Amino acid sequence: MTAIEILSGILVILGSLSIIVGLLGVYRMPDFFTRLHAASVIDTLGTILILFGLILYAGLNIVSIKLLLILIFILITTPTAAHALAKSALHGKLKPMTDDD
Amino acid sequence: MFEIPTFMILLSMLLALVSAIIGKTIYDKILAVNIFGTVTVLFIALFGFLTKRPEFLDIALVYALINFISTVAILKFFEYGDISASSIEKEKGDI
Amino acid sequence: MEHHLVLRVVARIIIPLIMLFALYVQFHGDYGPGGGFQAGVIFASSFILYGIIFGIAKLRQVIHPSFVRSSAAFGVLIYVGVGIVTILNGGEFLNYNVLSQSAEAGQHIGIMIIEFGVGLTVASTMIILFFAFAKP
Amino acid sequence: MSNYDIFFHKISLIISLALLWLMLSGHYTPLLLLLGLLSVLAVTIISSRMKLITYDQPILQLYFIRFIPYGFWLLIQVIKSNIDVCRRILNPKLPISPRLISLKSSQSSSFARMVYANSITLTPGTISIDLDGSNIEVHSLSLEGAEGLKTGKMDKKITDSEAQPYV
Amino acid sequence: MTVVYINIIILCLLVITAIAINQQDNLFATTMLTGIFSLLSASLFVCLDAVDVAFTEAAVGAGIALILFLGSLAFIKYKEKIENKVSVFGLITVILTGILLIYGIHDIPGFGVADNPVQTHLADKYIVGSSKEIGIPNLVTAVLASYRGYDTLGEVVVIFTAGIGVLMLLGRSRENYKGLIERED
Repeated sequence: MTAIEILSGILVILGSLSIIVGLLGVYRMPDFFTRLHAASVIDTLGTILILFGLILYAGLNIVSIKLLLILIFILITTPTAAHALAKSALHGKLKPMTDDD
Repeated sequence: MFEIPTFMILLSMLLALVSAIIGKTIYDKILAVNIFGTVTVLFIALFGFLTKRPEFLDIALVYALINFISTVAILKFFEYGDISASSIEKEKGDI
Repeated sequence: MEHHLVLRVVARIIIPLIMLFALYVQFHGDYGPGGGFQAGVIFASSFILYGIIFGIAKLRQVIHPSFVRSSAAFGVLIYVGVGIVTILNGGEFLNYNVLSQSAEAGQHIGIMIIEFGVGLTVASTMIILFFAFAKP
Repeated sequence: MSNYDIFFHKISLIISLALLWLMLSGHYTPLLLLLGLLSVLAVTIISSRMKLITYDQPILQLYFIRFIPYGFWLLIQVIKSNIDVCRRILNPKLPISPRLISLKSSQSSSFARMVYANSITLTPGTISIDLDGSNIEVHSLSLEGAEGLKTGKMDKKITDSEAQPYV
Repeated sequence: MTVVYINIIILCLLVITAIAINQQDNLFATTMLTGIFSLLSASLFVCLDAVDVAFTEAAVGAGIALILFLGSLAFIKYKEKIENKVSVFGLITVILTGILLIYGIHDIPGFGVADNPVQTHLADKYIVGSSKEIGIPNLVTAVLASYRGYDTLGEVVVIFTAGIGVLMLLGRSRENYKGLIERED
């Protein structure tokens, strides 16, 4: 095992940990809008870490380029979907919980 | 070396599935499906490396692109009660 | 969805990418996973995304339903046509060996053309289904 | 948008689609390259038929290049705020104070506005829930996230990237 | 070995999803869970090395099928009509079939064993012959498009027929259609 392989393994494990943390957040958060924040941890940190770890492991070839494309597509589409979801929840009479002090 | 993360991802699939089942509002369910899609993309990518055959990436790529379509369709359906309501041409300068 | 600015901008970026990806799947069925069926579905889903976001009326202006109907039939016709050409060239129905001088090249050509026919039919049928299910 | 601009955008769409094809393909035989060229042209024709190119703002796939330096800055912000949100989730007391704030976006093009809204969503802890004209409604998980956005640093960076000369 | 465990876990998740789908009475939630089911089955196909099938499932299940479900939901009500009647006859039939199926497992050859009937007749010929006779790397495409060209033609015709059937059921008549276009313009 070279240093790069170990590094990529660590990144992938951290990524999957962060996915579990995000899902834990989905369970713990009190209302829908706060759950969205927890879900965006999965979409960003989990995806970035895992795919970046795999890119490191694969080296520079067609596989890593495809992984990079997957990463870019996910980073474009998931925030859009989250935004649309939040917007339509807001219009669907779902009041966000706020505590303005 | 990719075994542990793969099993962790399977665990998170289970968690996402449970949250889709117990989700109170319909939006929670949509969110869970969305999460499930992302997790599946990651699972397929990881599995390719686990079995040393990273040629499944096209499937992950399809999911990354198509998940978006289904989410948008669900939301549109939810707002209009129909997937294809024609938009009235009131926005000329916008897009 | 006229008030969804973000959705529309992202759709404008992503629709060409989906279409190109579908064509990539179509033509690389010989080398990796994929082929006409999958490519047709992905290609149709880019049109469906357009229809969902910009409305069915605009989709109808881009691609007229009667055109889609004929192209669905045309795909089947391409497939059968290859079979008839092989008969005319002195082979059996759908025996691609006779399409070219060498058997292997003939197989290549035959598979590529029929995959195209499959893709055309599948994509058109999916768009037909979308048109049919969408309320005008 | 003048005819010249539309032509320019079509060329840029063709270039970026061709790059995408080369990245995806991995087989560089003459037949597949020819098919790739035909596919790129077909997609461009369909996109212009869909009027994806001809409205006021470009879809200009190469437009992304302007935002690359911003992307790296955003990546650091995303990781920072991720750590913050993870800490809040793992804290047994769950120290969150969700709130709604309203922001002004100073960008002029809808593409840059989309980038702004999506960047806000991409950083966990803040989600843009409505984009109406130049007003962005943001739901924030904590006071710090809201304060961070109100300084307008992200807004300014995007506006600067947008104002760069043509790529 | 790991792959076998992964298969088992995914199958368990599939069962959970199926039971959950059965329990829902809101059809919209059912549709959501169906999306999850399709994502899971694509993962399962990936694990079983059936890449092309997984690809099809990915393209059809996640995108089109969900949209068509939603499209048909627009025609009907969201809530399922619940009947509390338990049919004894049905229950007995299901249990008997289940017992028969479990009994039938004894006869099935082991999972992935080399001398299964499936792998001894035609598979050899395809695997050995396709590189010589057809010369393309993807065996599945070679089988589908060339060896089984008739089958694929049949499939395409089936899809085409399905499209025509939907058009006959839901498509509007031509006159109506023209009127619509004019109104929109």
